[in-house]
Amino acid sequence: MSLTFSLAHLMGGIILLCAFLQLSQRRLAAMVTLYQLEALVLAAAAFWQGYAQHEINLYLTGLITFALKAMLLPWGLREIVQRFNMVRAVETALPMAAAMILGLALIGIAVLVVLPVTMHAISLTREDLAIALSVVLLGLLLMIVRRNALAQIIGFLSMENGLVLAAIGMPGMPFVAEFSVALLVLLAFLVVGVFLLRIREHFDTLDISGLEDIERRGR
Amino acid sequence: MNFAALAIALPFLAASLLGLAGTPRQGAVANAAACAVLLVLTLAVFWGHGAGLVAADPLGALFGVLTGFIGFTASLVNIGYVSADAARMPTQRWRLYHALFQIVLGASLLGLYADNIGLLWAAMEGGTIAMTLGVSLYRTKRGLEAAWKYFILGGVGIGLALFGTMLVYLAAQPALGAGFAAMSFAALSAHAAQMDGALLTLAFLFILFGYGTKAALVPLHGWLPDAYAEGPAPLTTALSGPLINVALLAILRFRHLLEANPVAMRPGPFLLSLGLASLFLAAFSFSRRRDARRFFGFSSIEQSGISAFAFGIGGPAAIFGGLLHMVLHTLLKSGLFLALIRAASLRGPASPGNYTFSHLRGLLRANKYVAWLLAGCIFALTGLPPSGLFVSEFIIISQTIQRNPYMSLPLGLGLLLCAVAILRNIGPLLFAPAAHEKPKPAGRGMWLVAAHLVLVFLLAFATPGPLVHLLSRAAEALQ
Amino acid sequence: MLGFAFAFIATVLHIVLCFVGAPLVTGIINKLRAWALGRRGPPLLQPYLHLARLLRKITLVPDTATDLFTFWPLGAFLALAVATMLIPGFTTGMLTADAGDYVTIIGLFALARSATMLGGLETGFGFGGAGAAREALFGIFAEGALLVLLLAFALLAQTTSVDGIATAFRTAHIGISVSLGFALAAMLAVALTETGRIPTDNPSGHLELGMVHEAMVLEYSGRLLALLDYGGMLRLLAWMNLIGTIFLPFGMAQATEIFSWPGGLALWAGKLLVMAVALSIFEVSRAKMRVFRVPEFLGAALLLGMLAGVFLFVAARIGA
Amino acid sequence: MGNSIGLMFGLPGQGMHLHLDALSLLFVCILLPQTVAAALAGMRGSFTFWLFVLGMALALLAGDAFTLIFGFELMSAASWLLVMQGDARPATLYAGVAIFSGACLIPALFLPVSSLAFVLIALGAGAKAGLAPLHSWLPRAHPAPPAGVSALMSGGMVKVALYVLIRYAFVNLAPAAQPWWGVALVAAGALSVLIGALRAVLEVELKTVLACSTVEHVGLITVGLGLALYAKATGDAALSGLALQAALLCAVAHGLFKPLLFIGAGEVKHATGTTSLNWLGGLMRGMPRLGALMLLGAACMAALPLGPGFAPAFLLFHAAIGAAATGGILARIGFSGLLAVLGIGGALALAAAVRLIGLGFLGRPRSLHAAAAEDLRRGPYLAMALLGVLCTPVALVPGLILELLNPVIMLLAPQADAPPLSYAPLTLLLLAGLAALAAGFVQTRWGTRGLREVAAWNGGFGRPPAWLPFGDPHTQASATGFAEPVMRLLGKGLLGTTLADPAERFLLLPLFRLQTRLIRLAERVRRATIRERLAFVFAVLVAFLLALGLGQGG
Repeated sequence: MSLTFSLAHLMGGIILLCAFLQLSQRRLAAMVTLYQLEALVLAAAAFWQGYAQHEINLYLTGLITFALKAMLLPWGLREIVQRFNMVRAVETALPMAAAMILGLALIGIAVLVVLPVTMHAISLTREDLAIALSVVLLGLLLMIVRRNALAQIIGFLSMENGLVLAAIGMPGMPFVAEFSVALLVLLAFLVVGVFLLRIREHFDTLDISGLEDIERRGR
Repeated sequence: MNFAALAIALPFLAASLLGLAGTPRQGAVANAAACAVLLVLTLAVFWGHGAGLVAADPLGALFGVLTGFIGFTASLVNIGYVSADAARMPTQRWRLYHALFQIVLGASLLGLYADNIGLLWAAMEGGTIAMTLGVSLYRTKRGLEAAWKYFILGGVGIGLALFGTMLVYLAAQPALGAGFAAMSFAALSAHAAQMDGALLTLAFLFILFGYGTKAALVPLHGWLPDAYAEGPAPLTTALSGPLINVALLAILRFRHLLEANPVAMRPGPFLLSLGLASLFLAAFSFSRRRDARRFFGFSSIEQSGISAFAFGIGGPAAIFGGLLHMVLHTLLKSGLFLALIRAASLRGPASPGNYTFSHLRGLLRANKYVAWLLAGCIFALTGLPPSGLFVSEFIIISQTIQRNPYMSLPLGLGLLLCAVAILRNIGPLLFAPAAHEKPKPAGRGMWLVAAHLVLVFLLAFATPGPLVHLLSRAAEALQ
Repeated sequence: MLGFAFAFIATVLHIVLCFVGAPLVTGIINKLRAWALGRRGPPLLQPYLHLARLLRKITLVPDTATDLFTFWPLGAFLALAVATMLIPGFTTGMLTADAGDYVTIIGLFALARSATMLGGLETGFGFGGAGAAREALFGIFAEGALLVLLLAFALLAQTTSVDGIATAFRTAHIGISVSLGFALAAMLAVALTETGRIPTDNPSGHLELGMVHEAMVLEYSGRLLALLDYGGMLRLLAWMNLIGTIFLPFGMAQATEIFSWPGGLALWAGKLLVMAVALSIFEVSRAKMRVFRVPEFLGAALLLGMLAGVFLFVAARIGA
Repeated sequence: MGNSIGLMFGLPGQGMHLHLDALSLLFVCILLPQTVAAALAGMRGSFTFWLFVLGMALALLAGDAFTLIFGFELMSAASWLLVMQGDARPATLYAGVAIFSGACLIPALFLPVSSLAFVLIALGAGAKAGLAPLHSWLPRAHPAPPAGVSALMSGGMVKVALYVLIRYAFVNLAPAAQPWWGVALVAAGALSVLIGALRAVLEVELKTVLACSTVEHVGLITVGLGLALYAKATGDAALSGLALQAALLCAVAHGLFKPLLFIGAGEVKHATGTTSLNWLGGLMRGMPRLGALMLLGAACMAALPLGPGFAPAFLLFHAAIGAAATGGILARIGFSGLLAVLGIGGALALAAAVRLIGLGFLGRPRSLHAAAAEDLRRGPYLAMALLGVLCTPVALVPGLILELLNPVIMLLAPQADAPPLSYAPLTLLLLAGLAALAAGFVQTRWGTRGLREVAAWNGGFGRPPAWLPFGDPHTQASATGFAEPVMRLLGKGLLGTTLADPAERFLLLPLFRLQTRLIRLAERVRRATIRERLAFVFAVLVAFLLALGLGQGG
């Protein structure tokens, strides 16, 4: 149990670190790389949990995560970055330092909230849950502090990673949830791809300040 | 026979067929036929509610019938809409449109009938994605913008809801152990007292934020007005009511787990604050709206806030009021949008952008039946008698006073402001002097709107005994 | 039975005396005023001659007036006549005592005033309208003051009928109090306004712009003017009676005791004469006010009336 | 007389309950003639009108809170629609006030018997009845719809609101009654009297004048109710009886003459196309029947002796004097102030009535339309005649009517014991008849008969030129001019130079500004970008999480 615990904890820590570092990146390519790393570790975590819990489901989850999130999505995202020529830095809405301080505060909140309420749960779940919540919150924060549509999507995907991390920590959670997660990611990718193309068609940029048309003319 | 599963399967089946073949008009007719069958099936669910993952309880079955009915009426009006608007989009996209129509229905029914919190979540997700695609269907600049908003905000909401769902599952571990049992509503309700209260509270928070996004409670409402305004009207407006209901029912059911758990925090304050925020934001957002569909989007936010408020008050009577309010409002709002579509088509194509109040004003000259029906629907939204909403709002207010008197003040004030803001628009809509125009025929669908209005009236004031029984049983079970 | 008969006779006597004597009172006042100004003045019976002359004249109706033109003087006259019948003169306990509530009397005066105002508006020319507007303005303050005064009387006498007030003031030991002094001052101010005397209006003035009462009756002639003029005389007498009854109730007769009548009658005549003298001296010694000063005058009366009520309370407290 | 009926229609599972007792019967009786009159006056074909009547009837006959609110709000909603069809501008304000009163009443019906419940009832019913300072909608909204509806709104709807006030203040909340309830009502009523009467003198539109006069009469009724409530709480039997008599009789009288006047105003509008007193004049010539009926109504409005309006005013003055005789120095000063206000209000009402008749119906026409007006149509004539005939018993035998009101008074204040009425209109009539006989005798004995029509003397000014058939309209007093002295001395002091109602200036305007500010805030929220919206969600989520964490930690 000790090894299970420490390995899972380590992987969770890496994922959290990736999510946190994404906040500090100005360039999309670096964010995608971090995301890929995050997904890879997540897949590994899923395999490890599957091994530890003897759950065949979790191997499947790990496989899906590896194939879709660690391979297909980053590839697609890089394609988009290339095609739209977005290698340069994206605009941030908040100073980097402030964003990172906020991120730290969020992690603090997540720990503050989760640890007392999971007194009765198994300790593995407990740690995992705190990390997962932190990742979810950091993903949200990333969506808020970046003005670029693609960066928002990366934040969104990072958030999903947090969810999956939580899901694989749940002992014996039926297949439904993981399946849904995969489905969501797949569909999200489709939708996002379509969207980005269309947004490009209409707005010539992926800076979403172009997407604030309705608001300006108070309709 | 498991009619519930059948009723869920049918729309998805129909969606795959409609998505592949047919001209727009054929698609619309086939869509209507599928909806008619669906209505019958949803009725049949009362006699075959299924078991296992898909097991409709009476409340779900009731809202299922509502969904079926609204789908049916919307599909009928949709025929006219498609015929008039067929040239605006390529055939391919009309097929997608009809497929989305069915998927939204199917997802709503799945959310209502599923006795599994995971399936419920999946249904919400499916509904979200279908709606997102629906909103962007016209591919206008604003449509895209609205769809993007829908996608981002809805996606975040869905994510939070999933997190909450997982936490509920975790909280149920001490009582139910691993496996499907810990995800079934029936089992969860039965063992709510033994669940991990603290974790359950945390879970509820995420559930509230997740499904609250779908129910468009302030501050999670950002997607709704634009989505209403920019998509094809029958899909994004008339059919959004059932999806909102699914979300509200989900919140209600999870709320019950908290109430039944001795350790968990009371969910009341969370629901009350979101409900009141919705009410007040809507009240002050009404007055500067130029687009009617956006306007009624805010009205949906308001009504959802009222229901959430009722759930926050708690107690069987208030929940009864909240449920009744949902039933009545869904019927009314869909009727309103059907009338609105017809009203807009009296003045040209019923596509987005043609729903501004300045475009519709002086409707009495175009067609008095349409004008009066539309005005009747709008009026009924305010909850003044003889509107049916009066009854549900009365119940909610009276319960508020008995259980939490100080909350009745902001509730009353919010309702007052909303009602006044809504009423303000009726005058110009009906009587404003418009340019000379020939009266046009009302169109065939108007009796449907009238049927909606009459139903709202009858269900409220002469509520059939079985319905009262059903709702009060459900309210007692979920108090 | 005998009491009733006496009361009946007393009532009839009061009514007849008032109706017959009203022009005489006006004549006396006119004479006194002239004397005070050092003139000879018209004969005492001049008002009778004036009325008789008017009665014999043809009555002219302006072509712009409506059919109700003849109705207003009659209405004003009737209201004033009834008020005169209700206010006791030389005796208390008349048959009309029960109907003679102070509020009713105020109402009757208001009725007369409104009929006159409508008569002024009837022809639709500027003077009538201006007169009516001013009259309406004066009435507003006068009525408030009268009601407030009633409070003071009602508190002292425990009744609101004029007859009752007179009886109470005569029999009970009220004494001379500050509040009654205030009340008297207020009452006099209202009475001067209501009867159209200096300083609020000039009964003998004929400068159109300054007129109030006369402006309203400008278009009337013949028997209609006679009615209006006679009504004015009745009003003056009625007000003198009212003030006399409330503030100088000593020596009033009892209707059921026939032997008290002569004294009552004599004293009544004396009181009227004293009031007439006071009025004429006051009138010649004061100038007419500007129209918009009048409400201030009446507003002061209103406040005096309120003070009377309040002081009454204070006095009662101190006395107790 | 306690008859209840349950209906299978209404609140789910409970239905509605109707209940009839003396009080509801009285108000139904007040409502009935004006409904018939309004129907006769041309409203019988309107569905909304009957809905309006139904709402009022339900509110009066309500046996439970749901029925009461249902009827009340139905009445508001239907009348809102009718107002909007007439004039959309005041409709929104009207709707706001109507819903406000509903929002105050619903809590009040469910709260335990307490002063708070009374305050809410007073606010709700007062707002609907047009009680100051919540009255400023009334002069805007009541004139807007067709005359029949205006009639019913002024004569009936405000009575329904007062009925609710009476029902709760005197019956349902009686155990908790406090003297200050009455004092509060008296204060509000006195304020209404003053403002209503003053504005009635200053307004130019005929229907607005009538609406302002409604505010005044509502004030009179409320003063009566307040005095009765005060007396009931302090245990003064005579005063409570007297004040209740005054209030109820005033309600009866007002329910008869105000619809009459409003229907008449509608006919004026029909015949001349305007209701502005500045464009009317001389209508008595073209419309003698209407003029006579309006004269009757105006006499009632001014509370002149021998009219139906005098007996209630008489009783009210007596009640106010009675109240001033009790209590301490503050009560004394307050109630003598009340008397002054009542007196001034009465005289202002008189001025308003004189102005209405004198400028609208007498004198010369101020426009060709007024000159060419034709007399009453059949339906309105019947309606007005009906109301006029019903006024007669109230005017001439008020004692009898008070006898009929006795069961209601017993219901409201069981210990009430009013002294007999000392106002005897029949005696006055007899005396007036005698005086008239005498005058007639003098006239026939010594006078000259006959009238001769001549050009008006007009202080010696010349005749108008031929192209002005009725002379120059500007040479006669206008409605504004007639009101000018009052305006100068009272209007400016109380209403300010703009003549805006103080309630609008101090109550509505700040509220409106606040609303605008909040709307701007809401628009700012709505204009938020996607990021900002996410940030809202995020912030609230974090706040809730923190609340949760701290709550569970503590």
